Amino acid sequence: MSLGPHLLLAIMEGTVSAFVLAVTALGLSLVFGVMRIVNVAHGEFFMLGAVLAWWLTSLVPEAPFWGFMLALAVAPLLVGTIAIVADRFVLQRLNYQPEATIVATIGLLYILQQAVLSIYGPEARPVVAPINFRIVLPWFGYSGYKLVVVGAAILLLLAAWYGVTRTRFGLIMRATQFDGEIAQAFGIPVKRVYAAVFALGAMLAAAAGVLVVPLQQAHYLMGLDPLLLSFVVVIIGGLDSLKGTIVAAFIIGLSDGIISVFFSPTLAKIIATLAVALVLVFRPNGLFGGKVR
Amino acid sequence: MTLLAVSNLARSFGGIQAVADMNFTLENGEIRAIIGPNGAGKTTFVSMISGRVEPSGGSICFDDIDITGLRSWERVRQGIVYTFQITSVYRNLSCFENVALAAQQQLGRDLPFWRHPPRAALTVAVEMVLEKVGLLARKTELAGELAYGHQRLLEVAMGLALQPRLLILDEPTQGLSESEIANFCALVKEIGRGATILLIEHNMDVVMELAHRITVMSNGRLLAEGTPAEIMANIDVQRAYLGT
Amino acid sequence: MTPALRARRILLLHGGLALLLLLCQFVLPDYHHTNFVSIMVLAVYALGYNLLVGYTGLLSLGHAMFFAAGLYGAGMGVHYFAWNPVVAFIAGAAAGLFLAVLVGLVALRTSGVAFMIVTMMFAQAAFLTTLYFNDVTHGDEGLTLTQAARSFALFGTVIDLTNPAIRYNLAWLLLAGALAVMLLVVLSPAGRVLIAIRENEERTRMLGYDVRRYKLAALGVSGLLSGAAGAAYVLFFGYVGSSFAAIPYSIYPLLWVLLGGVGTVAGPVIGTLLMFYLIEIARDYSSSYMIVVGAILLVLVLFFPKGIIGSWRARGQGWIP
Amino acid sequence: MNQKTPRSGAKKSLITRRSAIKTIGAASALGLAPGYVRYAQAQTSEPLKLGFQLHSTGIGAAYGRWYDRTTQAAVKLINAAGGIAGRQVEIVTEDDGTDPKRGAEVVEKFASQHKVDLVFGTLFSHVVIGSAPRAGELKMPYFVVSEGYHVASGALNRYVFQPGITDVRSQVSSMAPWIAGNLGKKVTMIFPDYAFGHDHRDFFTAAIEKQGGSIAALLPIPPTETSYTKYFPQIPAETEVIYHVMVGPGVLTFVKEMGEHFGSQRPQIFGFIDSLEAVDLASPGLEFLDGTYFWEAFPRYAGANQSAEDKFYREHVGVDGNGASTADAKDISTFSHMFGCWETLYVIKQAIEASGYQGPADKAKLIEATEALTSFAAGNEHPQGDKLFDGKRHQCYGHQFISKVEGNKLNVVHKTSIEDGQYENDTDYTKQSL
Repeated sequence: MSLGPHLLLAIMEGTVSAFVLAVTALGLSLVFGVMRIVNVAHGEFFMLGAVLAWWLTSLVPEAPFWGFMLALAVAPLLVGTIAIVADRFVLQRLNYQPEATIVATIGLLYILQQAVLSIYGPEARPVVAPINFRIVLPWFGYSGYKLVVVGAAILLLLAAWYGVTRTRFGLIMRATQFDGEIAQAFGIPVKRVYAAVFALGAMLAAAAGVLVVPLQQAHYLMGLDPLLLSFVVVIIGGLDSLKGTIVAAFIIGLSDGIISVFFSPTLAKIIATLAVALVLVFRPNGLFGGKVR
Repeated sequence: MTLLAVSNLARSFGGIQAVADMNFTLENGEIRAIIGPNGAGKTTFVSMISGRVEPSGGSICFDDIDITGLRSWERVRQGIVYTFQITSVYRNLSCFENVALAAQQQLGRDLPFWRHPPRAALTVAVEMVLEKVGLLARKTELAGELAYGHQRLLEVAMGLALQPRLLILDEPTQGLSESEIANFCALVKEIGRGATILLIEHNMDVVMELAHRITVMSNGRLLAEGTPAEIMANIDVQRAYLGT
Repeated sequence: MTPALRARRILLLHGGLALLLLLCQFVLPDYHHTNFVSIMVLAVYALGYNLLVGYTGLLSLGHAMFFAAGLYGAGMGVHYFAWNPVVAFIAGAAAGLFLAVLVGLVALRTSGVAFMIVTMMFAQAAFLTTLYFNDVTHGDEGLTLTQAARSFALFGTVIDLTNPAIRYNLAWLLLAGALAVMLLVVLSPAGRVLIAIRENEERTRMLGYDVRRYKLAALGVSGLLSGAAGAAYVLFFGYVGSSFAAIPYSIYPLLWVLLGGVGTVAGPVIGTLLMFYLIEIARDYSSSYMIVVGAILLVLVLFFPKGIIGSWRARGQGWIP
Repeated sequence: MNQKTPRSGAKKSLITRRSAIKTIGAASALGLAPGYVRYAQAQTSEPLKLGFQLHSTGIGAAYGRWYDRTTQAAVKLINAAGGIAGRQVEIVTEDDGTDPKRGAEVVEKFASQHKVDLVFGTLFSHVVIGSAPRAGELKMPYFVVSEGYHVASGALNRYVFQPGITDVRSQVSSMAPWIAGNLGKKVTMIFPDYAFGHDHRDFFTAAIEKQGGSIAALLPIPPTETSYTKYFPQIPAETEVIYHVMVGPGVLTFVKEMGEHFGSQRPQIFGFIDSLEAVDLASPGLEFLDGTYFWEAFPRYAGANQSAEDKFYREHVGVDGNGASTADAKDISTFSHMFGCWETLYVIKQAIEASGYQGPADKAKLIEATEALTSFAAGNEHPQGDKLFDGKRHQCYGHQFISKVEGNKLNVVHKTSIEDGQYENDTDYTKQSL
């Protein structure tokens, strides 16, 4: 394939993964931004979304479209509930102490993953796309559902942006993010805000998992990759910058496709991982983040 | 003889000028107090001297050597010792261990970093300092379990064990009772015989009792400097404190 | 308590633990005999990890790279250059030290959560590197060392690392040595400084200590012990593959250390032993036995943050190092 | 403590022992196999314990489930027919988590805790390679069902055998003549960027060049990849055949995305069924595969001219004519690999009976007897077909199949000869000491 179409495809692919990544990483970024904790189990919420989508669509095998809509509505709610339980019984008890929370969420990661293994099994199972068509370009064909994913991700991101900047909850959230103690003094129920933010972050990951499952299969080990990529995005984008997160998702998503055109993909991953570590060391606020508060 | 000479020292945080254009000298053997309203930049200023905060401009000379580029721990080795405004002892370690950490540093200063001073010398040094501040009887107690006044004394003991040439005390009497303050003043005077002392203090009685000279800061700048009597008479100082 | 009494008690506790492990070889059934070799080697890894997290206060999530450096350093030396196992062991330990210092020079600019993530990223890069250089590492398939390559002559006697008794006693020697190193470090003035860094880094810096250098030294020794454990592992068991460099092998030492007691010398040994058998028992009940790892992590961090030895120390046994 | 057997194992052996008494009686009445009669007096009533190293968890779990079913079916048959050398067979299963470290521990556990007579069943190469040194040290016969080239390459040791499934080098080499003759000579290979994929890369490249073909491009895919579309543009336009072999949870995505990319304007496509083991060909998105070709070791769909042994095998394992579980048509087997367990058990039976093996002291005899085997005839014991066995390499060689996807089914279009898969190497395990 000549370079033009090749790049076009790389950009299309990059765009799709960028949007999925943006939704997933936004969850991680919100949780970090407001609660100052790193949720290592974030990828498992993504995986739970995908696995629950499989289960929910299998309840209505005769109507895949409605099954999928059901999954899109219900799976994030279920995952959000799990997150609230985890917040109440684990994170709150730890007083959100950053390092203890990382250890606890590692524990959570294993518990969720292994619970899925014992209930759902080790197989990778497919889910039918709700809308399935193939776009034919002169040089290659493309999955129509991927465009649906982009559309849905845009809606989710807009909703999240509106929620954070334009609603009362968003205002409360930002106040809590700015300073938890002061927010408490002003009568903001910080604990409940934290629970809600943690659930919201998990729901975003789960929604991304549901959207992706017709492209990938639901599998109990699928959480690791989105977790690492979300870390990368959040670090590059700045640890508490929503805008940075989205910009970084695009950089990572697009460059991933384009770099692997020129380099061995494994080498590209090594370089990218090291680069991210160096960014965190030398530009701890990300490439686009603001100054230290 | 001048021990410390600061010229044009400045520091800003995110557009706010915490310290601007400070010129300042300190004579050997002097006890100097820095006073000023809250937010005057006193702590930022001494933090730059101790190396905890990097200046955005200006230079610091200690004993005729430019130390602007030295890091905080290197300055400690030069003899600039800082005691914290908020008590900062090792709460989970005993008094002895707290002071030993300081004494061990002082005694082993010239050894390579994996070698350490002999244990006996260390014990002697630690007990001498604890004796001086009156904590020898409590040497096995955990620092975190001491009364607040004792913690402040321990803090000073750690500074002393480093055998400072310049000891910076950041609001040392805050939170102490009247009788504790009196003891403390006696201790500082005693230390002042062997070291130069730079003191940030709000309690004017303490300042008047201890300081040879007083520097007044306001809005990150030097407002006035002089003997206690001169400062008391200075109209600018009164305005700064009362507000205009 | 006088220093002499404390010293005696410390010797009694740790010497007793070591002696117990030494004597176990005469009563353990074969299967557990070999398990104990594995446990003692992994305990050395845990000890190395604990020096960093327990005594310096730096939580690493990437120690698998140092363990793997030891595995590959020794394993590839034997496999490709037919090194004497003693040389290979030293090379493996040195590889752990070298990588730790290299990583430390960059990663120690951060602390806390950032340090955790930076080390995790470095370890992930190291894992991918073992896959990328497939032609020499054989990636996930890994390399095996022949039985012949794993024996050597020392003062005229042939030492065969595949012989169970020799292997057990060498593993014990390594663990006893690592325990001694840990006690020496922890009870030395340098150890006092490391603890001071863990307790209050800024205060320690303001006492005139070059904190970065101490941290780097701690990370170096930690890498050295981890590398030595990796080297011993490959020499004793004859296999190295990229799975040893993967994320779980960074999580395990955290688990062992948390269970036994963060910042205690004996804790990691106890933690490794218990965790090994907890997983072993869990396997008999469910194929999702790794859930035990998650559950124990949660329980430890929520209800039992001091771990076994740490909780004992907190009950008036302050002499325990 | 040593004699502890797993709970399920103890229960199982009770049942089998009871049924064994019946069969032993019947067998001696008929004066069955001469080997049996010869050892009938000498042998103890102790069952023969086989350690089954199983991928119950980890990435190999989907294969593991079917390896287990196949093994249980074969053992049931063997026991019903009088066991091995008159002794009932008891299977002791241990999960290795598809992890090489655990694999070695499991071998250890078999040897010293369960005191098994031999170990068999491992599939994933890294587990085999991780476990083999331990097996060698313990002098534990280790029969793997992995299709990796590690046995025949000489990398392992004298105690490791692979007598039930052809190695990947032979499989790959035997594909080249047909591909070059029927699909095209310019091949682009898509393979996972780790050892398993590299075996395909190296051996197929050599084999296709021998046929006068050439490699147009090599596309290694990193093992952590979840999306593949971005790699497809790297397939050169002059490519006549795409050769793909992927494993792991991402395979379905891979095939789907390839379909979306090419649509109907595609080159010829040839894949290894490894990509779709345990996957339903009627899964959404796989329509695109219609008209493409696959290597199969053992045809998943029983064709019109199904052999009697194929029928027998399916019946006992519980697999229908479409390669799915008879209990659940959506539960697809790993048909091209799992037969290896069945056949390996019968090879073990043959070797034990030929060696006069009575207990662990006779392990050397067992190894030598296995090395002395030369061929296996097709039949109920070897339903996949006849095979040659190379005692020096410890490896068997059988026929391979090429099938075309037509209407969500695989129809065999070609069966290779054993000679197609021959290659040269100088491995000789018999030179190693025992």
